[in-house]
Order: sequence, then structure tokens, then C-alpha cells
Amino acid sequence: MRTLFLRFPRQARRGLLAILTFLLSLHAAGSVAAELEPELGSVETMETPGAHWFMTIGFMGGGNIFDADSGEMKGRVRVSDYTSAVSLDRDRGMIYVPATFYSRGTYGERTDLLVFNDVENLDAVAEVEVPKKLAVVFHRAVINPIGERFIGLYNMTPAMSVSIVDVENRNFVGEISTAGCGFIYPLPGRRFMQICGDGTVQVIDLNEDGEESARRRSRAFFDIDEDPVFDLALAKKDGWVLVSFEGKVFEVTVDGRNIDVSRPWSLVTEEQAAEGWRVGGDQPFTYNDETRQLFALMHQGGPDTHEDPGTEVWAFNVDTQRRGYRFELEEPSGVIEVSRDADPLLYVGSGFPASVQVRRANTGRLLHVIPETGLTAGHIQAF
Amino acid sequence: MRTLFLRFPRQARRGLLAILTFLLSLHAAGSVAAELEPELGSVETMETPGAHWFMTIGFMGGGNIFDADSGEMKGRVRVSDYTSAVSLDRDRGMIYVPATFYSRGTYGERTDLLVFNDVENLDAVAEVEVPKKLAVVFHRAVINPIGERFIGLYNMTPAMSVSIVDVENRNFVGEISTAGCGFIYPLPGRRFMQICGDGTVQVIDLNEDGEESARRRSRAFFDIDEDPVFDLALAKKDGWVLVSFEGKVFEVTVDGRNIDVSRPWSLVTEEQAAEGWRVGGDQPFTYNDETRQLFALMHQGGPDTHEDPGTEVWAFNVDTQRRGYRFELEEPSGVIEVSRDADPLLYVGSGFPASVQVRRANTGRLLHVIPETGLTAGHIQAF
Amino acid sequence: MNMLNKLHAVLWSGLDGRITRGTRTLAKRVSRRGFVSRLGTLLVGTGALPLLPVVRDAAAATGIPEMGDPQSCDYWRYCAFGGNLCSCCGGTHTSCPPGTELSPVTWVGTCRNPADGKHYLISYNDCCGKEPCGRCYCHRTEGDKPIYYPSKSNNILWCFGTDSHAYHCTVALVLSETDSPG
Amino acid sequence: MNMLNKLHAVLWSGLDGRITRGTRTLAKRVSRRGFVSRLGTLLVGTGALPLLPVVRDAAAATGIPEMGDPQSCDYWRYCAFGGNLCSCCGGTHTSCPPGTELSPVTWVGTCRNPADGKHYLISYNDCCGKEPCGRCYCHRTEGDKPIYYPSKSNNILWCFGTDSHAYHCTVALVLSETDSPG
Repeated sequence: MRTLFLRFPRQARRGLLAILTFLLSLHAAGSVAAELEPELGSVETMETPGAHWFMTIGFMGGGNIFDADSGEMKGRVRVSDYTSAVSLDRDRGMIYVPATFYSRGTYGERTDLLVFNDVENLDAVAEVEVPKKLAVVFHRAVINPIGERFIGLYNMTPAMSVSIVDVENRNFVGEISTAGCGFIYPLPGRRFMQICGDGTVQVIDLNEDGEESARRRSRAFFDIDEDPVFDLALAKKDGWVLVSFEGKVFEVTVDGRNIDVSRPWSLVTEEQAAEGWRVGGDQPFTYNDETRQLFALMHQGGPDTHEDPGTEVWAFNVDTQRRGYRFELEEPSGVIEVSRDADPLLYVGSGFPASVQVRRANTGRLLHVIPETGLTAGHIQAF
Repeated sequence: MRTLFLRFPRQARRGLLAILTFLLSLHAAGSVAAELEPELGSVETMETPGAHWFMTIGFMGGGNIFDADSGEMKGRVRVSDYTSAVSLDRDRGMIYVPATFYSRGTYGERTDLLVFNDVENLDAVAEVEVPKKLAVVFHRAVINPIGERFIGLYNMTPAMSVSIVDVENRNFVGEISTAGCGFIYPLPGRRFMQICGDGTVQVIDLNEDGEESARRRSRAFFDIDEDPVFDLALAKKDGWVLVSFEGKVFEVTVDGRNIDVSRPWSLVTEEQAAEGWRVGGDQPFTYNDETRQLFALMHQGGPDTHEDPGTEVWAFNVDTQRRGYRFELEEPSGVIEVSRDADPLLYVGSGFPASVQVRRANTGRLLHVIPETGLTAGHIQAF
Repeated sequence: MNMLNKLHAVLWSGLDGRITRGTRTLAKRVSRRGFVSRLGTLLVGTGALPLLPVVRDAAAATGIPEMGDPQSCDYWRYCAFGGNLCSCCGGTHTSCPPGTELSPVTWVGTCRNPADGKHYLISYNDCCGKEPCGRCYCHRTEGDKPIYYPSKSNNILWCFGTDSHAYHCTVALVLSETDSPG
Repeated sequence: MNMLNKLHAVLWSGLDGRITRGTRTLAKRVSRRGFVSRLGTLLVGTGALPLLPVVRDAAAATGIPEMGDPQSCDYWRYCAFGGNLCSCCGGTHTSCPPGTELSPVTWVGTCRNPADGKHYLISYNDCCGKEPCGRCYCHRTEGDKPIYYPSKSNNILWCFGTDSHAYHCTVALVLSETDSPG
């Protein structure tokens, strides 16, 4: 048997040529006119993600990073089967990935980590072990930065808590019990908000060591049984926008020790509500604070259809509290996301295999479709 | 917030009831008329697989075990991302699974194992570490029993070798270099066959300690460039049936020290060959030695289409060397398998998500379709 | 006809006429907010439909009257179900498949039994420790709440208190009768 | 129209007319005998088609004349390709995506360059260490041999000599000119 393996030491051109000569001398399939310099493979690096980059995460394709302007995939950050979101740190050039691994795939010894991937090489450069409590909920807000130096990780065992990691010193700081309240929605300073089952939000402050220094609750402004807010909150400069199953919009503003919850307005008119229009999906709405535009996936359905995909996209201005455009989707979509910059793009995911529509957010105009963003639409995380 | 977690110690009925009472007292949603004994969950066990059972392995659904008579799934044996076949040991009540794991999913420390799963509980009861060389080729013959006590595991680094595991003593015995020859096709006694790139087959004998005691080659009977045999061989009592890309059928019979290769016959007539009919697929043919029937997926195509799926199934008798029935498939299929018993069922896999057609092998008549056997058809392994 | 229905129709058209019933459950998206599906349970919706026209015996240990097919997402106990039906995976609607572990911590739903018109508190216990079974995906959101209210949320992998939190499938146990839909 | 074509048509019909070209490669089954696909590369065939009508610059370091789109399975260098095109995954047809490792051991094919009519020996190097990219799946079997003849088999994951043998995608390097298709 003629063996024909190419073995060349990485980047060692000379070695390759030596072997290649050997190889070609063995190659019985034809005489060879080898004048050519053989090509050497290489490995790309990645630039810092731009404002129009996003990552898809879902069934397969988890961690694939795209540039929505060019439509090209830029690379893939490694995630675990249980990772549902990552945190991009442009200043440090890192992507932090919460990850759970078993020594035997689905069984054996469990290890929970925050993995530090450098943006340039999209490779793991450090990891910090954290308590084996990372929440297995498919949600964007299981990881977020808190202040300049800390990362919060949402735990559920099912007791709820938050693990704090110091990304400067790369160590686990401690765990904060947050019974009754979930997620990590960062606020200016070393502070984050949570949503609580009793109809309030909770704000927790960290001191400069990453330990809890203060905690307070808002007034109760929703009823978990009557009309709960979605667990997805939308970032604004000094707080978060919340939307209820029935489409009520609350603005939560945190100013010093004060937690202000605005009077709600509604995404749907009484007439639209009567027609059954409501918000729904896996990632059912998104918000750009620069343009103050909120985009929601809308469908017609009854109570408990808060996870049904949208047949239309409706765009709102949260200052005027009025709807701008609406458009119908070819296929229902459960996933919508908008970039965070002043000239935003809107991303609508659907399909099996999944693709992402890239649209001009101001007009809803379709720019292009990025195919094969994952097997199912999963979630889209704007960078 | 009202917490409502049910925590009951496994099988501890009393504990459950105590907690349940607590829970019900908390359950604000309505008063409760609790006279009922609450149901307790349980865990099934599995019987020894019957002659009409099979396992699907492929993208997702890997390791799902079905009873083709009832159409029901019976359980799932855990496999690794790199497992492509298992070995069922009815006598010991074990399913042996070759598995490769990384400590960080796709990176980190690599561990290669033969995992012993007991059939009754479909759970890992032991593992034997083997050299980190397990072949990553998606093929049935990467694992097979050799004699009563040994399991052979096919390695590729890309150097080819076979690791031997003693399943009685549960230890790694050693590694046998098999340069130029691949796979493990067991023969009566402690003996296995391999297919070699030089157009021969190789037979290796083990002694009672699992070490190589003899090795010999057949005459060269095919040409790797002109018309290679597929790497899939079909078991007969005293040897193996091989099929070439062009549809030539060879019977290899091993008798003592003698390796006899029969004169080939052809699956296609000259007329059919002129029409472009040829064998193809991922698992393109199968054979039942009790009825001496060979089943092939056939399509019309040119050279190098040996992996194209079949549009028809053709059934042959290897004694008469003539075709029995043929039938057309609704959708092309690349995967066919037949049970090993005297009243065989034929399995044809296709679709995305995949399903398996269960047919009476003697007639080709469709009995039923088992849906959701995996995401892609993958392979079907008859038990 | 939505996308998944279309997909289903294309994939299985003509193969077996009986496989078309139940397609309406396909409209339910692949979920637990995509997590179960992410891990492989995307063999969407209608599930492994019964091959034989037998009425499965769903007689409960509790002795309550029963009707319906536990391999169908429409079965009454599944009103707040999210995941793969264990009855399609080598288990039953009350038992885990071999080699998996019954999670002792669950979420609950309140479902109406059509056989007696009464409401029952149902515990949805995940069976854990293997990859998703991938069959009979069923997602219903009656009374489902957001994740920050876990006891009523089916968007959580409920493999707590088990050796591994890998999700395989889910059973539906009757805990008690209850007066009203909670 | 085969099943995958149908699937494709259903899934993407109407979304973007430009996405229909290249569908004929769909007829190629998900393979490396299903292994690459098993690991996740089943986003079948046609691949991530170019969004913009630009002709990509495939100028080789070798200086040989080039034509064709390295993001298309039809590109001449891919005549014995099996896997995901790295050019759709954050790499190019000659470079691995960030954070993956170029396998030093490969299988080879002999492909005809339409720009000069000459045949070239092509090395297919897998880029390793991450899960499959899942885009631009391309499987061609010109000159492909069975697995027991590894150097000419694309049914093997060629991540040898790398830190991890997880398969991500594949590049196609020109090694030399050769006189005839081997």
C-alpha cells in the first residue's frame, strides 16, 4: 500500500517541502511537474467585534459570530452544551463564557467555569472555577458585567444566587444569595437589577471587592398571576425597560438609592387586544436606547401564548409611546434583536436550519439574509 | 414569593407526602381536595434486545434503541460524540461503547475508553481506558468481539492498529499494529479479518491471552484504483461478503489457515451497468446469512458516486446470484440494514428528521415507519 | 401552514398516512426557550406517533379515570409540559427510561382530566443523565410563568438533585386533585 | 427534486431569491459517511451563499491563475472535499478560522483548474479543536477511496497531530502541479 500522508510541522516550511518531495516521489498517479511553491495553510485572527456584529447561540451553531454588514461569519467562540450567553469585554479583548462540563459528556464529574477567550485568537486563555450551580435556563441575562471588574453569573439549584468573578485578578469572589429574584441586569456603577416573583425588582450593589454592600426592592408593580413581566429586560442608560405578557411597558430607572417604576403604557391598543394581538417568542422583543425604538414580535393568540412566535414585527418609539411601522414575516419568528448603536440594524431569526434577516431598524427594510446561522434560530446576542 | 419546589428523596414516599402537604398548604391557587395517593415516578429497566431490535446512531439520536416489531423506542445507550458503533454482548448482558471525551467538550485533556453498559439498566457500570487512538471514522466495524472474551477497537492516528480489551477481566490487553489494513471483522474462534489497501484481506489470530499469534494475507483480488471493495463487509458463518464500487460480489471464506476468495459475480447486468445502475450510500448494502439474501441501495450515476443514496432497493440471493425483487423508494436513502434472524426485517433509513421504514425482508412489504429515529438517518445497527 | 408544519409535510408526505395526525402541536415552537431543543430535542412537535391503532393503557396508579394517549402531546396531563415525552423514549408517562434518573425537584401545572372533568395538580419530573431522547417533543404553556418564578416555569431544565443535570425526557405525575386551575 | 432540495425550497422559499443558486450541490448527502454531519454539520449542501455579488479574490499564494468562488462547493479545488468550507466559517480557502488548529496530516485530491486547464494536487487540511462550523457543507467524492485506504478517503476526520481532534472545517491547499488526474 502506498501511504501518502502529509506531515508538516506547523509553519515549518522547510520540513513541509522535504516531506512533500518524498510524497511526490511516491505519488504514483502521474509524473509531476513541480515548479510551484506549495501553499501553506494559516490561521486567521479576529478583530474586535463591531457594533453590527452578533453571535448566534442555540441548537448547533452555538457561538458563531457574524458581521451583519458583510454577512460573513467571523469565527466561533467555544461554548459548552449548557452555555446560553457570553459577555464581550472590548476593553480587555475578552469573551467570557460560562460553561459546564461533565467528564463523560453527560455524566461523570461536573466542572463549572468562567472561561476567558481572547477575542483576537478566539481561544481559551484562562478559566476560573465557580460553584457547580450555573443555571440551566436558556437566557441572555445569566451572565453580565457588574462594574468595570466583575462578572456576575446566575445560579439556580433551584435556589437562586449570583456568583461573582473578578476578571482583573481572574478569581472567584463569592456568591450572593438572591432568593426569589432572578438574572443579572447591570446598572451604572457596581450594581445590578433582578426581577422578582413577588412583582418587584431588586437592586444589589457591590463594594470594590465584589461583595454585596446594599440591596433594596422596588414597589410591587406587577402580579405574577395576573400579568407577569417577561424575564427579558431591555437596557436603557439608567435602568431597564420591562414588558408584560399583555404588552404593558414599564421603565425602571435607578437613581442613587431610588428605584423608580414608570406608569405603564401598552404595545397594543384596546382594539388590537380585542383582535388577540400580543407579544410572544423565545426572544420576543428588543430595544435600542440610542434611537429609543422598541421592536416586538407580535402574533394573534390567547392567554398563555407568550412563547408563540410572531407573525409580524411592530416597531415602537418609547418616548412617544406610539407605533411606527409594522410588517409581516414570511415565516413566524420567535427571535428578534437590534444592534446597540445609533444607526441600528434589526436581526430576525427563523427557519430550520436557521437564518437571520438583517434589516435597517429605522425602516424595517430587508438588507440581506444570512443563511446557516444555526440549526434552529436559538438566540441572537448583539455585541 | 411563594416557592413551590417539590423535593422528595428518591423512593421515599413518606418524605414526599410530608413535603407535598407543605406544598399543598402553600398552593394558593385554589383549595385542595387531596384524597389521592400521589403518583411516584419510577425508572424502567430494559429486557435483552431481541432479534428485531436495532440501534440508530448518527447526528443526534445516537444510541437510541428500537424494537422494530412494536415500533417502540426501548431506551438509549450513552455514546460519545465520536462513537460510531457499539457491541452487544447478550451473554454478559452488556453493551460495550468505545468513547472519546475531552475535559472541556472539544478541547482539554482527552480520554479514550471502552465503557461497559449493563443492558438491564442501560447505565455505565465499568470502563477500561485504552490508548488515545480510537479511529474517528463513522463505521460499524470500529468495534467487534473477537472470540468469547475480547473486544477489538480500531485505531487510526493515522497509523492503523487494533486495541484489544478483555471484557471478562475488564482490562486493556494490548495493541496490534495493522499497517495498511483497516477494521475488525470477526471470524469464528479468536480471529478477525481486515481489508487492506493493496487489494487483499488480512486475517489475524489471537492467542488465549488476547495477543497476536498469527497473521496472513489473502491473494490480491481487487485493485484500489480500478474497482475497490467498499469498506463495509457482510457477515457469513465462515467469512465475509465484500462488494466493490462497481457491484462485484466476493465471498471470503476462512478455513483453518486458508483464505479463500470466490470468483466474483455482479449485482448489475451489463445492461443495467450501461444504464448507470450502481450501489451507493453511507451504509449501502446489508446481508442476512440465514436466508442468504443481500439487499443493496441502487441509484443511477457515474463513477465516484459510491456514496450517493439509493433510489431503489434491490434484493439478491447470493446462492443463485440472482436478483429477487426491487422497489422504488419515495425518498432516496443511504442507509439499509437487515436483522440477522431467519425471519428477517429490513430497515431503510431516510429523512431529516430521520425515520426508519420497517419492511418484511422476504417480500419488501412495508410494515410500518418508525418516526424520529434521529435527526439524520445516520447508521442503523441491527442487534 | 407554518414552517414546521410545512417541513413535516414535506418530510413525511406519503410515507405513512397515519403519521399526519397530531400535526397541530407542531405550531408549538421548539422551546424551554430553546434550551431543550438546543441540546437536541428538535425533532419537532408531533412526536413519535403510535404505529399501531391501539389505545394505550394510561390507567394511573392513583386509580383516577383516564383517557387519551400518553404518547401524544394532547394528553391531558401535559397541559404545562415542556420537553420530550418519556413514553416515547423507553419509559412511560410516569416512569423514566432505563438508566436515567428521576429528578426529585419539579415544576407543576394544573390540568383538567377530561375523563372526570376534575382538575389535578401535575408534577413534571425530568428524567436526567443522558442526552435528550429527541422524540415526541411537546411544549405547552398553560399557566407557564417567567423563569424568575421557577416553580411555574417550564423553561428551566429541572434536573436538580440528580447526579447529572443532562436532560433526557419528562414524566407527568398526578399529585392531587385540586379545585380550580391554578 | 430530492428530499433535501425540497426541504431547502420550503425553508428558504421567498426569503431571498439569490439564495437559490447552488442548490444542486444539495443532492450530495450529508457525509464523511455521516460523521461530520453527526457532529453537527448538517446544514446541508448549498452552504452560506454569498450575500453580495462580489467575485471573491481567490488568488493563490502560488500565483496560479484562479477563477471561482471559494465559498461555493463548486470551486475547483474542492473536487474531493468533504466537510465545511472554512471560507464560510471565519477563515478562507487556505486559512483556518481564529482559534482552530491546522491539521498537519491530510488527504489529497487531484483537481483540474478551469483557469489554466492544468491538474493540481490538493491537500485538504482540517481545521480542528472546535465544534463543526456547520456552514457551507460540501461533499464531493471524485477519486474518493474506502476508509482502509486513508490517504484518499474523505470519510475520516483528519484532525491528527493537533491538540484536539474535534472537527471544525477544511481548507484546500495547492501542493503542486500534476500531469494527470490521480
